[in-house]
Amino acid sequence: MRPVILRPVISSATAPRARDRSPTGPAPLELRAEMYRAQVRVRYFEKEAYDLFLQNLVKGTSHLSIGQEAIAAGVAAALRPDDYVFATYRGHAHALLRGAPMAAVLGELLGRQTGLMAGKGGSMHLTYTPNNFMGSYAIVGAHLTIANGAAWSAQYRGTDQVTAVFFGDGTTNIGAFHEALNLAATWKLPVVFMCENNLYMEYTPISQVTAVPRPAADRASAYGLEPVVVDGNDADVVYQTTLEAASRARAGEGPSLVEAVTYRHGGHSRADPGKYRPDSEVAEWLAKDPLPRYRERLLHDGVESSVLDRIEAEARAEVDQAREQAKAAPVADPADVERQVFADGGATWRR
Amino acid sequence: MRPVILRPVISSATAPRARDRSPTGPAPLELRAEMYRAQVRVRYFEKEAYDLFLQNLVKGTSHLSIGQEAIAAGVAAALRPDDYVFATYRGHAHALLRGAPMAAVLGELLGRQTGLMAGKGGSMHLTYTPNNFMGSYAIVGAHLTIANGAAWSAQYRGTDQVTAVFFGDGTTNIGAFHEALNLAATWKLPVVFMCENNLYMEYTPISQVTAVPRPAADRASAYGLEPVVVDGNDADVVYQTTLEAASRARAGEGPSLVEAVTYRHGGHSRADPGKYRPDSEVAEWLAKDPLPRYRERLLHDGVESSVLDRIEAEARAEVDQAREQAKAAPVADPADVERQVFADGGATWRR
Amino acid sequence: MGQVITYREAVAVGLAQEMARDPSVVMIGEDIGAAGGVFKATAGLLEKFGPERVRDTPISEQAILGAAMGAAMTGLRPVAEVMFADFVSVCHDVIANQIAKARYMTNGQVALPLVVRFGNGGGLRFGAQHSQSVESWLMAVPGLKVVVPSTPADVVGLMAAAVRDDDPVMFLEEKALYPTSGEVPEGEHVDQLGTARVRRDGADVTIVALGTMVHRALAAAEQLAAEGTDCEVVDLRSLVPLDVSTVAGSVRKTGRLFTVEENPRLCGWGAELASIVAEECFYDLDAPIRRITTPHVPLPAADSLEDAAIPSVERVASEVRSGLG
Amino acid sequence: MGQVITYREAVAVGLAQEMARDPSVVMIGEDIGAAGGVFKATAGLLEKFGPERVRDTPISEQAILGAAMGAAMTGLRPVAEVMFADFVSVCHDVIANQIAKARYMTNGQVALPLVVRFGNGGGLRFGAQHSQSVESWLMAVPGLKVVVPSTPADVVGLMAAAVRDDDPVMFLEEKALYPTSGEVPEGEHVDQLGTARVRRDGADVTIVALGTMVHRALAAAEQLAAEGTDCEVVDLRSLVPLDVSTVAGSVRKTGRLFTVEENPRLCGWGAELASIVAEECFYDLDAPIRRITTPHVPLPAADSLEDAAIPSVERVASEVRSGLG
Ligand SMILES: Cc1ncc(C[n+]2csc(CCOP(=O)(O)OP(=O)(O)O)c2C)c(N)n1
Ligand SMILES: Cc1ncc(C[n+]2csc(CCOP(=O)(O)OP(=O)(O)O)c2C)c(N)n1
Ligand SMILES: [Mg+2]
Ligand SMILES: [Mg+2]
Repeated sequence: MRPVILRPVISSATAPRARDRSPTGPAPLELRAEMYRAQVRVRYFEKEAYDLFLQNLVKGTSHLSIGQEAIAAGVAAALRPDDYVFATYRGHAHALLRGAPMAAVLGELLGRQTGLMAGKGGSMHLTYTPNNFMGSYAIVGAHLTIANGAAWSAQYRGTDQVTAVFFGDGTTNIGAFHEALNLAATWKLPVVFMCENNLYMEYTPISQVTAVPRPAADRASAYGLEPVVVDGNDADVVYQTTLEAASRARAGEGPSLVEAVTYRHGGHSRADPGKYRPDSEVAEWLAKDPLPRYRERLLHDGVESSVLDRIEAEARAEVDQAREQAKAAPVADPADVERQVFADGGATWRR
Repeated sequence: MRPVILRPVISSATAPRARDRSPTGPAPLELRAEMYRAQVRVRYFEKEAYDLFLQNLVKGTSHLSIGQEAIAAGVAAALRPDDYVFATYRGHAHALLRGAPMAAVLGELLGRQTGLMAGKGGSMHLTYTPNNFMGSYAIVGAHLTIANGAAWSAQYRGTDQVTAVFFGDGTTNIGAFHEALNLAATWKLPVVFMCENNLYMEYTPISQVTAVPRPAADRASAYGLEPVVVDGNDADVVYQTTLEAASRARAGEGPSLVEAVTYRHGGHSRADPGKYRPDSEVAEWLAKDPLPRYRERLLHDGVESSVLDRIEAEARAEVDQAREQAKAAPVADPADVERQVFADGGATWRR
Repeated sequence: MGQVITYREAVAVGLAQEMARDPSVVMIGEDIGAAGGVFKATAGLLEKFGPERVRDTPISEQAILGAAMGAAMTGLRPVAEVMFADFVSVCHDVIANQIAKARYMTNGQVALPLVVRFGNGGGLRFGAQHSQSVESWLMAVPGLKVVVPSTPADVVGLMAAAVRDDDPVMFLEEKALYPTSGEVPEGEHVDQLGTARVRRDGADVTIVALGTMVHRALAAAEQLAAEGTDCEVVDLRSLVPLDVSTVAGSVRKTGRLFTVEENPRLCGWGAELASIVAEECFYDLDAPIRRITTPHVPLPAADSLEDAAIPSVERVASEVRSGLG
Repeated sequence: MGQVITYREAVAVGLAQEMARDPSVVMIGEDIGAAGGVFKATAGLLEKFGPERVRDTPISEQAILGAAMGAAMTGLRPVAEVMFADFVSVCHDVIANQIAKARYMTNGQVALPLVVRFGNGGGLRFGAQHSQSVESWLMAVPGLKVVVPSTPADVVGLMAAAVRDDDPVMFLEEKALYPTSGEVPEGEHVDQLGTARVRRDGADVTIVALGTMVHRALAAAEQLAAEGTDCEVVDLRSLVPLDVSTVAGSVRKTGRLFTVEENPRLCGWGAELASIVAEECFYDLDAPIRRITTPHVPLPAADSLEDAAIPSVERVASEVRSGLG
């Protein structure tokens, strides 16, 4: 195979570009290598975040997606730069793959002035509007309705932008999910609802609290949608599924609801060792780790190992550099507390 | 046929009694005559309420169910006296058929001291706990979750009481519906969710705002339930369906979701002439009016017309008497404004 | 010389003015289009601006508010209707946790130029779940602007200001005022958010009121004038921004403050204003500040009860009288 | 002589005491059972009382609160958990429109003996959607009782009182206090709702605080004592019922009132209390009442920002100092 041409690492351009994609066919090898890069970058970043937490440098909470990277990579690769993306508190991956600068994301976790939102949002609220990464939301379900709004706006403005929105299996049981899906389907909004089904809400297995076995797919027909369940640990499958859903959305055919089954290797949040899960289940899913699996496949499909090694080394270097930048940055500026409540930049509520 | 023995009219006993029912078979003729009585009582009551509104004696809003009486009658006949019932603002029928004294219901509409809640609730909040009529609720959807609570309580206390909850087609699109159905199905709560599908939310046809053609039934599978659609203008069918659903619930087999299709003859509420509906549609449904239809059927099945005439006369007399009582009652007592906020009977929030 | 129209009509006039000017203004809500709104306040707008701009929705307030938020974040200026203000509770999360906080949390990355319209307040005998005055609930949430017009002219002018504002504005239309009428200015009319208006000059007492209560305060002031008490009546118009300087200016003159609130007693805007004035005009006050409010109860339905609960002209007058005495 | 336990442990102790006594007490919430609660405040209760009485739910707060309400109406005494208090917004309707109003609307036909537990307040760097102090939102709703304990003993005693109360009690557990410890009385402990506690006697100044802020007010009082200012610190403990007489008694003695609130500024309980005192103790006050609050902003996440936003010991001390000067 011809060597994959790698793009510069730290830039918003690291989100794989639309022109790399054919509308329906499988991803070209170059793009798949970029999907590998995406997964590696997220994995290294999340491990770094965990280490920094152990050093007590991450002050608030954080929710890692180690084990779930394939979904993030597949969706990111399938979207266009002008599409909108909405994520949850478990959103580091999605922010990074939408081009949010890594040092700024880490800086936000560390409460630094250089943080993506100058420290005002924190790990759960990463937002990077330069690339239409429209935010991470920490109240389960709400952002599905907000994602609809971006899609409505695109529909009204007559663009063919698509909105992708990530959420967990546990989110399928809250009212906002239902309201969002019904409105999106009724109005044929261009939304890809991407359920990251990692089998657990916080500590409770989703199967214990859900009336149907497939929390998202078994709800699809309630909105006139097709049930779609895919292997969330396979970036190629996620990519392909998203691409199809997005192109249907662009064509005015309305939303899709995709259930991508995956697993988080760690606990729900920083404080959680995840001990409520049977060892055998954890072992089974560790064996399905998307990263080594994808690496193997790329090698098999003809990517040279040196290319993948280089991707890993670059990701390592990127994370190291981001960490050092973030750690060196000044803490968030208390003067910011009373800034940006209102559009005039301030917080003044009286005259 | 043998003459139907009629019970006294104005008493909580007018709710048809459990012992009149066989657990699965069709309703005996005596009970069916009582279902006719139920429909007539509601119809006459609602017409009276409308007349009083035209005389400007009903001060607030009110939502009539003229045309929808068969659902109320069928469900009421299928329930046991110790079952729980929850209704909406369109709940006069359900309150009456659960034995709320008619003069007190009218008194409540007229804002009298003798009103069912001494004037504090109004038309939209009828409640009669002596017979486990647990209230009428005016925020769309909320009471489905509350009905679950009564069912949970029965389940915990180990009684086999069933909870029936009425709601409209429009209610199937709000978040609380989804949350309630999922919890009820997951916990196998003894609830009969009875959707009175009258084809419209307030003024908008349900089909314009719903992703599926059957607003309730097409959602059933999202909770692992069977889709059930019945003719809501046929009391016998509603009775039979409710009886089955209730007996499954009593047996610990969980909730049912029933969509009973019907039509309101008038507008959504007192202020609404209902002009947004095509004349042909209204005509079609007026032809399906449950009352004459049921009367015909009973005559055909052997009830003598004198019996039905008498039922009508008694209902007429009951309504006339209730009206006179209500009109003669003193207006609600302003001293009640600061009563019954708290369990000590008062409204004191300070020491 | 303007036209005399109803408060109800003024809503559509204000919206039409802005929609004609700016195609990014879109409307969303239950029954707002074909039906012209449950309160008929949006009558004619569907016909004028078409179904793409006046969108009827399912009964799903979270979806409505979420859609408005997402649209505002991506270039539109949505005007969402919540119908009865009481329903703010079913979409409180979208309003209080999302819309109010997004600009702040993102350090200004997103703007939320949207308006939420509510049918606010009592007087219609609709009972506890359809009669609430929720302005103080909204005032308590940092990040929201809160407006309550009391006249048709203010409806038009403040609506225009709200639509043009780059922050989320909660626009509370007083249900009891829909049938009232008044003159509106000729031509385009744009008012300013955060400005109170002195509706009646007076030397002895300051009465601050909002929405429906402004008219009762004015009527009470007439009664009191006949008895020799000269009341200044301030129409607050906006809770955020709050025009403290107009109120404080009046109190410095009169030395006495009464607030008239339709909302239940605890933690209302009256408490906020009284606390501010008690602190900042401490040495100007000649008597304790009195808050005249609905008692801290849910609103009852019957007319005789609702009338007893909400401050009446008589109660305002008598409280002022006894506060002076 | 009691045992020393954490505030976190006190929650389970209080609940266990009541559940052992009364089989109609049941618990409902997300992850409260097998996981022992997201804050580990309900650890051990599932094991003690079984899955019928400690029920894990789906993520659906409306369903949780609705279930609690329906159960309370039909003979149980449910204790529902909302987890982070910010999530009150997703079930605001059930709490504010249903639970709070049902007794009133039915003229006493139904009773709502239920408790809603919330993890309240900031200090954990959780950002704007997981750090709010919502006690004033709840206080603004007629029909709710609102309790905020500041010590492990109060957690146990007020929890018992809340569970036994026949009205809906909003029980706000301060997240920042979970790891703090203190002594709890031996044996059954039942406190009384609606009673404030003077935590420190003083002659010069009254400082009224709630929850986490009580400890900061006490620390500030120590600093001020060293400077010769003798502060009385009142722990309000309950917002509804509100113990006005204890506060007013203290103010009549000191002539000066400061309130310390973690919630954002506008329409907080401090405004309510200040208004009451400004009216009822008008002639006792020697200086303006000062409210020390978080500014009217969403809470930021970073530690340096959150610490700057929420009243600190230093800020309380310096505001009291400047308020005296
Ligand atoms: C409305 C609401 N309820 C509860 C929570 C607390 N909470 C945060 S994450 C979470 C679990 C969500 O599970 P899921 O949707 O499967 O997402 P995952 O964390 O597994 O990615 C819960 C219950 C919340 N944030 N919002
Ligand atoms: C949360 C909420 N949103 C809106 C309303 C206003 N509203 C009252 S009745 C109604 C229509 C309900 O339609 P449906 O459920 O079909 O019941 P129907 O009135 O037809 O019996 C609406 C929108 C409300 N009461 N509550
Ligand atoms: Mg999950
Ligand atoms: Mg309907």
